[in-house]
Amino acid sequence: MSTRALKATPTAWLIWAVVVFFFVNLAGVVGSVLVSSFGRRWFDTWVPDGFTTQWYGDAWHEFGLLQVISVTLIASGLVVVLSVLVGAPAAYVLARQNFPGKRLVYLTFLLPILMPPITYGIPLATVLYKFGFAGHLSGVVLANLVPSVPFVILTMTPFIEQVDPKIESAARMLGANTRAVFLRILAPLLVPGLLASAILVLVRTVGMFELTFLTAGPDSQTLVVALYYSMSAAGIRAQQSVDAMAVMYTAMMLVLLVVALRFVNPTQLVARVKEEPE
Amino acid sequence: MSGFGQLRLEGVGRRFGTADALAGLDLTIERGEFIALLGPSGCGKSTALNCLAGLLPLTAGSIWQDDQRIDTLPPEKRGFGMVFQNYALFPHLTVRDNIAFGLRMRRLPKDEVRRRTTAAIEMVRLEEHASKLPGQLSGGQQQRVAIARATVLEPSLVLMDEPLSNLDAKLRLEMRTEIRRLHQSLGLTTVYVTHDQEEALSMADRLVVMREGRVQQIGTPEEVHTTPTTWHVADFMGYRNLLPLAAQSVAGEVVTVPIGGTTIDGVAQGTVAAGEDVVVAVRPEDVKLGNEGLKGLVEVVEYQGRELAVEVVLEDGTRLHARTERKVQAGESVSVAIDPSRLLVYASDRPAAELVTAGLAV
Amino acid sequence: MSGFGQLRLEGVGRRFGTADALAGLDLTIERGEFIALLGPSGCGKSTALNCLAGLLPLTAGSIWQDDQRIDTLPPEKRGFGMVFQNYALFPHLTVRDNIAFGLRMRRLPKDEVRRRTTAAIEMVRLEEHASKLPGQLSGGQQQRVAIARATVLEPSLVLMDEPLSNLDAKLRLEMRTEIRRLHQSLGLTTVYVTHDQEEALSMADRLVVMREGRVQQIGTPEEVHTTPTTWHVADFMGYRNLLPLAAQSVAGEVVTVPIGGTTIDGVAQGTVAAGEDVVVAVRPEDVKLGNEGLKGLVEVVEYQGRELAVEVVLEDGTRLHARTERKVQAGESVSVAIDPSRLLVYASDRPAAELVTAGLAV
Amino acid sequence: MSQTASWQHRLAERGVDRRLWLLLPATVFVLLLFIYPFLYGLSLSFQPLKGGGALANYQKFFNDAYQRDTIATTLKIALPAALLNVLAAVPIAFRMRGRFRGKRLLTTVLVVPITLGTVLTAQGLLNYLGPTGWFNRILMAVHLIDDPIRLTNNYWGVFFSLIITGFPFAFLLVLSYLSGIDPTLERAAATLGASRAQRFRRITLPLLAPGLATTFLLTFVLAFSVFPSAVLVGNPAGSTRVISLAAYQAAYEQYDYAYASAIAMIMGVVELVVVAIVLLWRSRLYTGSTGGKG
Amino acid sequence: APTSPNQSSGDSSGDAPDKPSKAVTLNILDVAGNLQLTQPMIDDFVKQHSDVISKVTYSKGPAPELSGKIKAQQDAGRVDIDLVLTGTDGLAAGAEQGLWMDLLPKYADRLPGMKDYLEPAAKMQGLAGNVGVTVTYYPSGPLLEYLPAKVPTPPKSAEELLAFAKANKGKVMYARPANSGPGRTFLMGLPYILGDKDPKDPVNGWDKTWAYLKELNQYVDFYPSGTADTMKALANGSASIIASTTGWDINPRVLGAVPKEAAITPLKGFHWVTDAHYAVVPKGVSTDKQAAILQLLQFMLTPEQQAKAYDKGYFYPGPAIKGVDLSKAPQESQDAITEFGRPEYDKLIADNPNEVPLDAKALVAAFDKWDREVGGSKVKKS
Ligand SMILES: Nc1ncnc2c1ncn2[C@@H]1O[C@H](COP(=O)(O)OP(=O)(O)OP(=O)(O)O)[C@@H](O)[C@H]1O
Ligand SMILES: Nc1ncnc2c1ncn2[C@@H]1O[C@H](COP(=O)(O)OP(=O)(O)OP(=O)(O)O)[C@@H](O)[C@H]1O
Ligand SMILES: [Mg+2]
Ligand SMILES: [Mg+2]
Repeated sequence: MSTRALKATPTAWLIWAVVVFFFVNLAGVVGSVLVSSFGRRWFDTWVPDGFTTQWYGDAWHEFGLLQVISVTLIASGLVVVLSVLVGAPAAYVLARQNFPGKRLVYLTFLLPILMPPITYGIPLATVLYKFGFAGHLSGVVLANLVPSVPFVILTMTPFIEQVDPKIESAARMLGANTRAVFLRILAPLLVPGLLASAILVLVRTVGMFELTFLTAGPDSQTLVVALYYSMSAAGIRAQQSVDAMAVMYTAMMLVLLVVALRFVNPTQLVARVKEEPE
Repeated sequence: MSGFGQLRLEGVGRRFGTADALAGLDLTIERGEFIALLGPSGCGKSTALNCLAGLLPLTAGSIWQDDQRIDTLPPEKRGFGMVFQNYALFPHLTVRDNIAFGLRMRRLPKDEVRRRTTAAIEMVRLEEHASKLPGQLSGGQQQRVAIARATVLEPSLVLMDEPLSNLDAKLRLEMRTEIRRLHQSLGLTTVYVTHDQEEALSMADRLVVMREGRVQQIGTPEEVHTTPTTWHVADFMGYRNLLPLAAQSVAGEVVTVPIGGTTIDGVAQGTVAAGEDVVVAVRPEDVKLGNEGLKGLVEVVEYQGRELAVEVVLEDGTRLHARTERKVQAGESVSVAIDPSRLLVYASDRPAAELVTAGLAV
Repeated sequence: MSGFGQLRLEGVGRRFGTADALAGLDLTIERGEFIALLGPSGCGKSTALNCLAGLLPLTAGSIWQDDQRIDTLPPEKRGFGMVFQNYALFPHLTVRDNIAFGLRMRRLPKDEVRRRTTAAIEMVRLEEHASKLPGQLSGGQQQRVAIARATVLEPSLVLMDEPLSNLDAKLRLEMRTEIRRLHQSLGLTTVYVTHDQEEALSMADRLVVMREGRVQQIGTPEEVHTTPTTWHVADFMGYRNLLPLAAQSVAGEVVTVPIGGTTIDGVAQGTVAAGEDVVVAVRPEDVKLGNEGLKGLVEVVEYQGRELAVEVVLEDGTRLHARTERKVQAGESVSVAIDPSRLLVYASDRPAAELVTAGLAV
Repeated sequence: MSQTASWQHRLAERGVDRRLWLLLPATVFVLLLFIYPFLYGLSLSFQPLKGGGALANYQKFFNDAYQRDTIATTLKIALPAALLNVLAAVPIAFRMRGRFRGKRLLTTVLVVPITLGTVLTAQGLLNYLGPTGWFNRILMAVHLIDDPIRLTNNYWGVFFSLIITGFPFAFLLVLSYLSGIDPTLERAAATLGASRAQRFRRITLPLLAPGLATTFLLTFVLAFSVFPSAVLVGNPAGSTRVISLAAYQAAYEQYDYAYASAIAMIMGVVELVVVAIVLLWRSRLYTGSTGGKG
Repeated sequence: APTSPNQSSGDSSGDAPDKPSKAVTLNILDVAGNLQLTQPMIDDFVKQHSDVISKVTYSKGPAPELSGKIKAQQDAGRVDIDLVLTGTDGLAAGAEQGLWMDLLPKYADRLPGMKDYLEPAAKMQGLAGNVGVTVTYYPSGPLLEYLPAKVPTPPKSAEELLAFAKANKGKVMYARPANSGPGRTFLMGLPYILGDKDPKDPVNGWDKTWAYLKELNQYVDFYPSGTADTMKALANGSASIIASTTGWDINPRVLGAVPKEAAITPLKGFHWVTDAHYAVVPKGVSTDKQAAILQLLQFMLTPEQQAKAYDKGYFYPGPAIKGVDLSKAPQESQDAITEFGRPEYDKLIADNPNEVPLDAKALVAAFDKWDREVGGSKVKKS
């Protein structure tokens, strides 16, 4: 069997050319930041004058990044898991069933995504402070769940629609309760979807500045708060140190992503199930 | 929930939009019975099975297991097994895991799961394919996985939706025997949907013949086979010769009808009055080619293994399907005879003209 | 690409991983032929069809259409029609649109598309369901859509993978006739996969019997039915009685074998030598219950409509399947007779012990 | 008994059964943590800081061309960006089906930009596309241009950043949706004479469409609320003065939360209009099993 | 619900005792980059007075969202930020919403250091009303920064700057004032340089300034969204002259973001538009913590501690009180300033008048007007 990528039509060439162009420029974008973050000083030249890791060290100490990164990882991990746990069942119902009031429910789940945090961030933080959640990790997690749960619902719905309901019926007939149907049947079939929406939520959570800032306590700051601070706080900061922070942020996300993709490849599953003969 | 005395369906119905896929189904299933649901494509067999399984909520009626109402229970609480018409195998699990799934759900010990799974795989002859995924199986292999998956649990009630439709004759016979054996040895109760009358006749204790969502006849294989209650059932049960005629005279059960320029006698099924429109039903096997009887010409001959399927056109243009071991040829002129006791006469429920367009032979 | 003289498959093979699903298939299909592929579940029928359609790339051999090599062409360039075993209906299109799909692809005028689609819908009796989606159809209805979708195009070659497996007997008979009619009136060439020998026998001009990916026999229905070339084919063709025996003496074509304490004669298929292990094949229909012949006891009786399927145990323990119209009962002692010309004797390709475990009757 | 039964039957016909309980956690969650704060924000928007009737904030917004124009500005950025992201993702994802060597690597690499985050993207764009960045340097080195071209601190800077951050999302989602479609269907279409393009248009695309709609929505929503990049790589006073910037300024520069809420509400409503159109379209599509998963 | 270990405990009303009943933990939030200057002072205090403050947790965040966070906490009755270090913007935002506790004049006697403010720092303290305590101060700008190699004769007046811009299109650059200290200092400084009617009234009193900026705008390509971008543009040569301040002049050169050779020049007739950082205490902080904070603040206002505010020229000079010589600063700090500092600053600071910046409302109005009329006009142009 020949590999498909080689059997290229003109459109294929065009598409691959666009992809390559995209990547070359992307590499430029990322590379320039990376290089700059290690640059001692970089003026009007192709590469910096000298190289140093000083910016990383500075940022690391200034923000106590060890703590910040671990908080970020824990918080975003929790948000991902919880939002999938809460969101997926709801997505399931919305995908499978027509019931009176479905549109209203759908709208309710859409709103948190549509509404900028400005509208609800402060009152939300107030509520969370009132019940003693804010100021800790739990507050950060709960606040971030507000846009995340709907995100999971929205992304998962089409995936669930794709799964033949007969498969579920079969599982039920074999004595699987709802939980088992989810865990043993739907989850494996939905791996690509779960992964996609989990990554989506992860990225949003790690990058969600506003809600996190409003609900975080001194020991529950996340990386993005530090990053935004370094970028926009009054005062002077070398460009390179912001670059270094951004690189660390990206590196962390990258590790998470690569770990995620190590375990599941978004397209592997169905390809395994239904072989594409070409 | 395993083991019950009887299962009662009372006026069970299921509606899709405005169309009744199933209506007013009353049926009592005794423990240990083997019931076959039979009927033309789209008549509601799968719907009935799905309602029984709890996969389709009823839109009318109720289902009782002894004194307990079960139509409100979710499928996994009913403890029934089911073989789906399109198999519905778990695409991400191997054959072995598909079959073991139900056992695992019951949290049986690992050893037992392995043992019973292996036995089931052997039963359906898939030893070599045990670690394939369903997408890598042939149609018949998939169907066998579905059978093994449902029966390995030895559920109190097994529902099977055309479980053998993709198997070849030999394997089908074997699987039939296997299913009956399981049914008997495990004391299962089985509801079996099939489109194959022979299968239904040979396997079931009782048949339920359906048409357009409604039950037409319930009875033992012999009853249904020899005395269908309506001509629709007769039609379905292989009475390929259905003739819209008018009863000439009625004497007790014996009805005389005109055909091929002469008259023949038949047995009235239900009340038939002289002069009324009737539908006459007879099987091709009961139309004997011989030297006396109705005269006609052989028109179509089809080789069917041991026998020939023959179409004979009588002098008045009536076509009769017959089967014979005699090597006749198209164009030959023959005589056909019909045993009066095998000629069933039904009061017609529609004007003759309509019946003709409905495809009844003339 | 429509219309061709002949289609040649030369050594066509398809391998999945290390297993050959199809190997060395040589077959020449003449224009206008109706070929049936027959064989047990998993023998490679669908694989062969998919290779022919261009849906599975070959791993060996080539396919020629007259002088053009076509196994490298993509399916849409071959212009063949196909009915898939699992239907493969487009879930987002209504019945009507599914059927019209191919016509639209050919950019036929709207009117013609409508006309032909409507005709096809009528042919498969789905008028009432024309605007349903496939998910709302019963199994048999889906199958009929698949048939209509493939045949409405009147392609030069139609490939059908068990197209009638989900239909009831009556409808199946009608659809058979319909398919043959289409085949003939449109001058199509048809390759038809079925597991149903009767279907194959009654529809096809030639049968291709397969086993484990390889062709066993190619011949007319009559050839295959009356003189299977191997006992495997015999097995598949309904010779339910397969007995591993030893040839006692051979005289020309006549072979004498010991059975039930005495001996009977049969016809050698291929070369058989005295003293060798043989497999003896006979159909249940050819085992006649009468008053003379081999003595035995009726053990199992199965009602099968007009006839009974009976299992008779001879005095030496040999089991014979028979069919009879006589109302025998289990436990009755009977005699059975076998016409020597219907008793086929094959040289055995395996030791007797193995055959016994392979499930042959003893 | 029969009363409850017929009741249940009626419910069954309309699709109400116990599965609806699965909605509960999410619903409760959203009601508790979102609806109340949201209503608070909504009511705040009707309580203008400087008085003048409940709708004063809204009037203020719509009477001020400088503010009002932000809607158009935002749509002008968000719609093309979201559309491009989705449209570009489809052919690439389509090419990525099936098996070939290096597929996994390519997928991973295509998805990697997700991790970049707004800040790195912005910094990178400024560095790379800036007047003395590599991009301009290369173009000048090969004498394609004489003076650096401006690609940052304007519309294009924001647009590029939306592509970089949005495309991987779109790609990942589209690829996953695509993987759920049974390839047999395409094969069936092929035997019916459909060419590659026709199979794509008539079979794959319609089955993919609900997923595309969702993907578009998500990328659109992300693009519509673009904020940091509008400031960092855009021209926040001018061509990239997006509506969220207006809301931000009201809230955090002028400390007029009521006005900010009002702007944010307007923002939500505009989004909702787009979303409703897309959803309406989606609801007319076929959204059922696509065969790929059983 | 979990309870916070950092949550303010005890009563927040009533008078603060002299000393907390037991050592407290302080949560300090910095939204102005002030910790760079003051964290050593605070750490020093904790070291010396662990009976008052046992531990400090620092967090940093951007200023704008600050008031939202405090407001949320106060609405919920759980304030867990005890001390905020902020610039004028955060200070004003919180003051307007009444988030800050009045420290003055109630506790003035506990903060004797405040009497020693430099005169301009004292003026800056005036902006803080009763709520904030000035902790660091610098005269800021406006200054122009350039590379002598590229600009041998820098403009000395507003007119010359305009002429230079005209002659070198796109080479004069200042960041969007709302996002940039030097940008806003330039904006606020112009009315003095141009002799506008009312330098404190951007809407009605800045006719010349707006006209000037609009004219200058014709020769400006774009306004970056942060000072860092202008520094970078200067460094890589895409800009020749940018707006700057004392701190933004020295510190980036220390950090290597701008070549060491870069020079500065004021425009003729300029007034310093000063800047300062403040410490404020949100309402709701317990009296114990108030007591600790007061002690801490007084500690920070001593000359030894204030000397640390020289830093590396970050907020040059930095100290808010009189008589704090560079020689008292840590050695590192002295070295950096000796190398990168400018002797002419002493004279410039001594010779030019000081002005407090616009108050929050006027500043917002100025930003708004700038956005609409100067920055925003770019849309129509391109
Ligand atoms: N979801 C649905 N929406 C609308 N109609 C439906 C739906 N499901 C089934 N039907 C219709 O209900 C009728 C009964 O369907 P059912 O599947 O029970 O038939 P069946 O007897 O099993 O037929 P077959 O032997 O062909 O499988 C059919 O006409 C079918 O078209
Ligand atoms: N993708 C695959 N990977 C591995 N094995 C496969 C694959 N597809 C088919 N096979 C195997 O190839 C053999 C032939 O399959 P095929 O589908 O051709 O059988 P078939 O004759 O059509 O059977 P049936 O009558 O049951 O449909 C089977 O044993 C099957 O398990
Ligand atoms: Mg069915
Ligand atoms: Mg097959």
